[in-house]
Amino acid sequence: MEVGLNHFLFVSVCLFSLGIFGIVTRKNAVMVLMGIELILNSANINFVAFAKYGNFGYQGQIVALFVIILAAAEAAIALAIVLNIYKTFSTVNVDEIDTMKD
Amino acid sequence: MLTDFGRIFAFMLIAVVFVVIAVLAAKFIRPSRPSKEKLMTYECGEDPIGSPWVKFNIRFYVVALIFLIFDVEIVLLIPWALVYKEFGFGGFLIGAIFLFLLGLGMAYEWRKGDLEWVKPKVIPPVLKKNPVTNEVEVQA
Amino acid sequence: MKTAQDIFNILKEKFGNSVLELVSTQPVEPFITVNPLVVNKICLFLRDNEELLFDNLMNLSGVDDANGKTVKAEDGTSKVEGATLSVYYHIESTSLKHKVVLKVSAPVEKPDVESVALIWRHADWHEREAYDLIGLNFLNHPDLRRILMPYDWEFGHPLRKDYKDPEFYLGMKVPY
Amino acid sequence: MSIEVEEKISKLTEVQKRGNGLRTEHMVLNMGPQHPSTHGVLRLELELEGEIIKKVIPHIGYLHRCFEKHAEAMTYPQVVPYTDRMDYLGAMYNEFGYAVAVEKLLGIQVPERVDYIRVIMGELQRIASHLVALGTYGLDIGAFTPFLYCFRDREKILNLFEITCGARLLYNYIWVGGLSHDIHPDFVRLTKEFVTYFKPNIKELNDLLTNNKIFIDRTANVGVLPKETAINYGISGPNLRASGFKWDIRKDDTYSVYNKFDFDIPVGQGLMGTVGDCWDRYYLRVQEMEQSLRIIEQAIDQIPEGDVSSAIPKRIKPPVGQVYSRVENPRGELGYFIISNGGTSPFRVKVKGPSFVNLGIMDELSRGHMVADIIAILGSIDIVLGEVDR
Amino acid sequence: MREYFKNIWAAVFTVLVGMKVTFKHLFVPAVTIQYPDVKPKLPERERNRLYVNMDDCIGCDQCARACPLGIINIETVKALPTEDLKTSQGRKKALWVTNFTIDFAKCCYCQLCVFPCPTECIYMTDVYEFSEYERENLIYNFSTLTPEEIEQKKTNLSLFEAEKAKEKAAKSAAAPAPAKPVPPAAPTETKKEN
Amino acid sequence: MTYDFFYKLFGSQVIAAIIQSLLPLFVFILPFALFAVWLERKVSAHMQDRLGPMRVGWHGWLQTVADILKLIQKEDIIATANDKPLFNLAPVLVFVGTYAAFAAIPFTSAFIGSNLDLGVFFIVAVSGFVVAGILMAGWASNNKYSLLGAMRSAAQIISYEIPTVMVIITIVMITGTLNLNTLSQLQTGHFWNWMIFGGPVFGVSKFLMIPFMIISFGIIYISTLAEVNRTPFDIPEAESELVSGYHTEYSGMKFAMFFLAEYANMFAVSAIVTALFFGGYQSPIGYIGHLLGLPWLVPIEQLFWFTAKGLFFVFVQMWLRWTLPRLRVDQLMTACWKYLIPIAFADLIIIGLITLI
Amino acid sequence: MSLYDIIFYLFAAITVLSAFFVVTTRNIVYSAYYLLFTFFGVAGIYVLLGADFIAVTQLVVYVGGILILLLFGVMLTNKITNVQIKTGTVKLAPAAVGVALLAGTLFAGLLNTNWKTFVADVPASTAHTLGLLLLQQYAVVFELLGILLLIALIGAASMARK
Amino acid sequence: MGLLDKQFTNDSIVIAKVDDLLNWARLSSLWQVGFGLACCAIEMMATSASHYDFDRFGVIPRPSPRQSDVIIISGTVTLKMATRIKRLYEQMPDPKYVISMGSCSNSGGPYWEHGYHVLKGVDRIIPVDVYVPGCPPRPEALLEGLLKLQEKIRNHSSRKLINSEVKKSA
Ligand code: SF4
Ligand code: SF4
Ligand code: SF4
Repeated sequence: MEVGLNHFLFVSVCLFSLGIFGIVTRKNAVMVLMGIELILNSANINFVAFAKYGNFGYQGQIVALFVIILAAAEAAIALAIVLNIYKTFSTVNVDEIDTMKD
Repeated sequence: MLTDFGRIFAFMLIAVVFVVIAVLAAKFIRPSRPSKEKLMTYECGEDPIGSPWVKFNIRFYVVALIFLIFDVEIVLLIPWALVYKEFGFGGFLIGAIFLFLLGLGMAYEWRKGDLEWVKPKVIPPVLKKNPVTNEVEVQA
Repeated sequence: MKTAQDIFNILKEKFGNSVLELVSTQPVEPFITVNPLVVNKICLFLRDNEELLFDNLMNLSGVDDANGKTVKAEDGTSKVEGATLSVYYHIESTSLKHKVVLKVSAPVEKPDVESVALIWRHADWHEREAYDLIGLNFLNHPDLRRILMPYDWEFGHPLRKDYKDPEFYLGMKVPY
Repeated sequence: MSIEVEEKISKLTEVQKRGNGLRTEHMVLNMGPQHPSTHGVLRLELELEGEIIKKVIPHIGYLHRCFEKHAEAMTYPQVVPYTDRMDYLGAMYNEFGYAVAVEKLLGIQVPERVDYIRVIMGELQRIASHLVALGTYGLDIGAFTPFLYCFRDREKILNLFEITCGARLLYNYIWVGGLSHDIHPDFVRLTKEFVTYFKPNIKELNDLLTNNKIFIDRTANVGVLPKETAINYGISGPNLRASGFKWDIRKDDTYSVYNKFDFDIPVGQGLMGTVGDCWDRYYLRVQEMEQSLRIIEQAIDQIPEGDVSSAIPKRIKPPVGQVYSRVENPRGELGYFIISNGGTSPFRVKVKGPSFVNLGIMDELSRGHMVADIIAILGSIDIVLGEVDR
Repeated sequence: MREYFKNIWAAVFTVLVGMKVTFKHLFVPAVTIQYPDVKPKLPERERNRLYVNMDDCIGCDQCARACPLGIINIETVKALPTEDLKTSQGRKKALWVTNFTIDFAKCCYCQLCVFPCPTECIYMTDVYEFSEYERENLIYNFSTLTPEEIEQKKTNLSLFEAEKAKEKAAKSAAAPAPAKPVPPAAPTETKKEN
Repeated sequence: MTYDFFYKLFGSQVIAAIIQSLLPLFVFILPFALFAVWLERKVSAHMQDRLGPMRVGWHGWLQTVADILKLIQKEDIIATANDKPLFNLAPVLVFVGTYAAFAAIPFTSAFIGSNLDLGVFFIVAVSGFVVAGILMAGWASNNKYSLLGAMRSAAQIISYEIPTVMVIITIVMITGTLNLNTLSQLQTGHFWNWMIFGGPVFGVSKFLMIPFMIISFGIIYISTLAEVNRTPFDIPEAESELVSGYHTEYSGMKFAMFFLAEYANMFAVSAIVTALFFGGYQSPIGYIGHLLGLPWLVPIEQLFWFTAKGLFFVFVQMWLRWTLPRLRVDQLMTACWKYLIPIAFADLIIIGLITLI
Repeated sequence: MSLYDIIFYLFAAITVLSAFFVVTTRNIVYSAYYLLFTFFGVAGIYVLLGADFIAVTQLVVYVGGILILLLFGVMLTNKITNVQIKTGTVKLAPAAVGVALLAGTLFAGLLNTNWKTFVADVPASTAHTLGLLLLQQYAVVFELLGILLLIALIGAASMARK
Repeated sequence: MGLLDKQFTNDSIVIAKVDDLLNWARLSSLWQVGFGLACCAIEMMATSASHYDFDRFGVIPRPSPRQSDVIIISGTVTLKMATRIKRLYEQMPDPKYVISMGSCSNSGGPYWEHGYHVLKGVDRIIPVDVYVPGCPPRPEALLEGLLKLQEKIRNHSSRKLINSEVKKSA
């Protein structure tokens, strides 16, 4: 089969679902972050794929660029938060933090 | 462009193959006589005490963090640097403002001391208290 | 600048019976023998007294005097009695430029000597060494462990005159 | 509070701290016994918090060669080879100190010529020893080349020793009451050549290492040792002088013929940082080499004529008694405490090694520094493990 | 601010000065001695492997006693009066040195054994190339006598002594115990006087 | 172009690409690494009044061959506490990161692995693999020295990447291209057309530019030095502290791979500096090939010049290494964040202004 | 199948498989390193989509930046006594079912949508074009990003410092 | 199971040549564990310094035993140190060699009789290939020991070894 838009979207969907899966099943906050990165990547694939196959010129790519940059900012902040959590609760397991709050 | 990247991919493949072949080829020659002592972690000939993972410096993390932000800013600057001349001074200004913001962040970090690695917290050796009078001794 | 006699007099006045005698019959160096259980007080005095200011401990050496007399017990076995271990303190004052030698002796069965490790800090290691090699026991020493010999050495104190080499240590043959 | 209680408390806290070493959050890192920069077989147990040092526990004894036991088993002349092997970088000086001590015990006076030669040899040895100290210090800081330059120059000194007594490192040259050989006929000429050869090399070393900005950054203000602490810890030699205390046994408790020479005692001035920091200790050695050259220059021209072995007693049998005698070895105050029971071999010899004492300050000096500074500090106090452990 | 630029300047300048020094040395001829190809002459007082000139050795055991390590092991057998042994200086030798071993795996090359020798037959040479694959090979025996000869000497001596004893016994009715041969000195038994 | 040549020869893109990518490895990197190690030992030896390897081959030129052959025979120890998969993967990753960079380096106008438009940027990107690989090695070794070394190494490489990229941006601002080949072509002609002398423009701006270009060059040279962990920035491998850093636990062939990558990296960064500032493969004095009318000679000359320039900078790296002591880790970070980056920053703005003139 | 297709499948496989391992492997360091391959695969896919600048950016930012940060984060936030760092998982089965449903729905939507596709030519270089876009249409966004990054920098650093 | 583990009984010329090549590589690139014990270590350092230059023989010190081929026991081995030396030696990858430098490591040297804390010869804990006598050995003597070791490696070959053993038993 000639590789086309659908193929890329397919990959993107896979990444997306795996990302969701990771976020849902993992307790470790850093792992949750990794899941988020997967999802962002899947979204990005979509943007770039539509940039190629859709009729939007380079808009898709530039949005993807922005997303990458936002992802970086997000990762920085999120990890800083995780670190802070770790410092206060000395764990990064999300459910444990839940119980520790009260 | 695709071929260009294809070739890079070929380079990477070759690198992987090369390392794998080199390591595997050596397998045909090298001896293998493991023993318990040999497989112990090296620590200057001593028994390793504790795990290496006890605690490590948060500075590494902060550096990586600042680096990440700078890195993406640089990524954004590259397309700008390629084309700003076509827009004359206005184009330069856009980048300059961006750079200014970058500098601002940098200055902030500098002020806050985030650019410092851990500074040695030197406790200069002082004399122990005098066991009788509890005073720090002063000597002639 | 004070002679040993002056210092002896000062000490005798201050500490009375704890300061035993001034031995100056031997060639070269006279020394003052003192009680091992007050030596730390004497040393502190020596260090801090305005007239003496002995700020530098030059050397601290433990000695196995090997002066025991073999005494035959009734049941035929012989026993060494009266043996002592000694510690010599060589002290000087860097400002007043005088020196003195102190000596303490303790019986070999119970070789207790007060530590001076907190008065001159490097006495810490010297005392550990004396403990390690001679077997002197320094009371109130901050950290009296073996220093030169392995921590798990259990064959005694090698600088004693009656020390015997063990045959094996950790499976390694010791004598040649 | 009485002394006893106070001391007990301090003992308790100390012991507890050590006992807990393994259980704290701190990382315990071993440096040595096989480690490129512990200058032999020293083991430092570092307790780290991140990269900051909380505590340094030196473990010594990996080179304990039972000198004192041997001394008790040997006759007085036979001890000399063993003194060499204590501080193998300053072997000449160890013999010197031993000879001075036994002569004091015997109450004999050696001929002038012997004293002059001893002083020249001793000062040459001091230069050689300082060269190793400086070179390895450079190596510790990461500069390899100065190390080799220093060894190259040291080789010249070893050649001088070799023509005199035939050995390069452990000489058995200075005997009780004299010397084993007279100096070689070429010795005076070669020594003068060496002095002229060596002077420019000190400048080169300064260019390459001493004044290098990186080197200064690594060493200045690191491991500052205040004067009072130094005295209380019994520190001696260059380390004490670098803390600003003018104390040199060659001048302050003079022995041999040192009072006949004109030389300065350099003290640390804190040129690049605080008085008593690593750089001061390093630079003091450079200055001491210059002073040693001065002594050699003065002495080499006035060696009196005479015999070098006339005063050697046939059988050395000192009277009952004890002596403590000390000399200023390249590393500091080297003291011999000899007890004689009238026999042909000493009853007890105890050596106060400068390195042994100087190493004791390690923990105090390095607290709060970084791992890299440990090396700078350890290198700057210049220990020789052979003498630490004896 | 001035400090800042001064730092930069100092760093750049001192680095350049250092580089100048090393660059200069790039063209300084090397001081290396190319050892196996070039072997420099060693000074005459060089102290390396000992050598014993057995022709001169009178077996007096002085050197063994002077050695701090006690690694010189000398065994002797008395020579018969009929055998005329001489050193090169014409000194009379009363003993056959049947065994003269030095363990160079232990020797510390201190030269203490050299000075007391009355005939100057033990001395240090400049031979330093004698590493071995086996440690036993480092124990050198300088005695020139073969085992058979030693056996021979011993029997000769005992015969001679037996004869002498007989003579003595014949001379005086009281028979003294026959003199024992010189006890061999084992290495551990070469006690130093102390 | 070599690629076209192979393409014609084999008629297959894949084979052509593979052969072409093999070329630098066997024609260049391996011989170079062997040569560079030997050179390093020789240079250091002569700086220290010694001779260096002398006994195998003429002046020891076979020394590194022997080293490699020996390393092949060495047992490969994977300690029990090591994380085996990562331990094995780390050298691969490091080598891939290094080798991929060679794809974008223009050796001559006729040979460039991949004439990528984003050349320099790409090289910066793949250095991320090296960092990941080093961290992996340190982690998998489960050894304190390795771990600390890897951490420091990673922190150091990423920190010094910023000044590097900043300088690269200044070059991009002047030339408007990221393509190393184009960059090299731009600097054709004689040496005054090199970027260090303000590039192939003429006028006031050229002379205004020169001092700032020299500063830029200094910055990028220092930071690339740090990126390949050479003295004075060799803290991650500092022998006197960390035994030998992240490869403390590696033995045999895997260690050889790290070694190879290190030396290959040395050349890679020198090549980048050359291409950015010193005219890449361009001859400083014109081509003999052009003079003689032998066009095939030009690429060879170019290769010569490129290698010569690259080797010169490798030599300077060695020279520095055998001259300087090493910094402490905090000083290293200070040097980067407080000195190099602000200066690079100011430099970038000023050069941007100059280009507008 | 053309070479393009093969390479696409290769990269798709790298991406999806490694992503799968990221979320399933129990050793968190392994997860991080699998993420490396995911990022690499995604970069390859970008290249195939003709977005070279995005691809390289992906490498620079993700592999060279975020991944390192993540690794440091992992190493910092785990009281690790052994290399084998396990992280617990929760609600595995329901999550799997839910995610499978989600994925199924998305696929169904995907397959049933008739995308209008225009196949643009693969351009020679995108960086230049992106630059133009950035300075023309997105100049404001560009500056806003600068401000955002500034805030992120300050925020993250001060949070980490605490 | 690598080539060096196998033992060849056939005398093929190829194997012989490869064997020689490998031996050559091993002997010309002996990396040393950077480590010294006592006075002999100073002479060892002098050997690597400019005047004698170990590097001429391809000997460079490696800080980690994992990358070294030869360990030079240079000095007095005390009981406290012996276990560490043994471990260091164990941690070196095969093939590995040991040079015992100086009287002390040969047999306890000056300390053989009264040294209560000295191991009388390092060969009590690890197998020694070459004994270099001297106290300390001159740098040349150490170099000579190294040459002896090279000689030993050159003559060593799994092939030759087997043959000679076969001959012996026959
Ligand atoms: S040189 Fe010294 S150790 Fe050697 S045999 Fe002579 S006296 Fe004994
Ligand atoms: S001292 Fe001289 S003569 Fe006497 S036994 Fe020794 S070598 Fe022979
Ligand atoms: S053999 Fe001699 S020089 Fe070597 S360590 Fe022993 S005593 Fe020192």
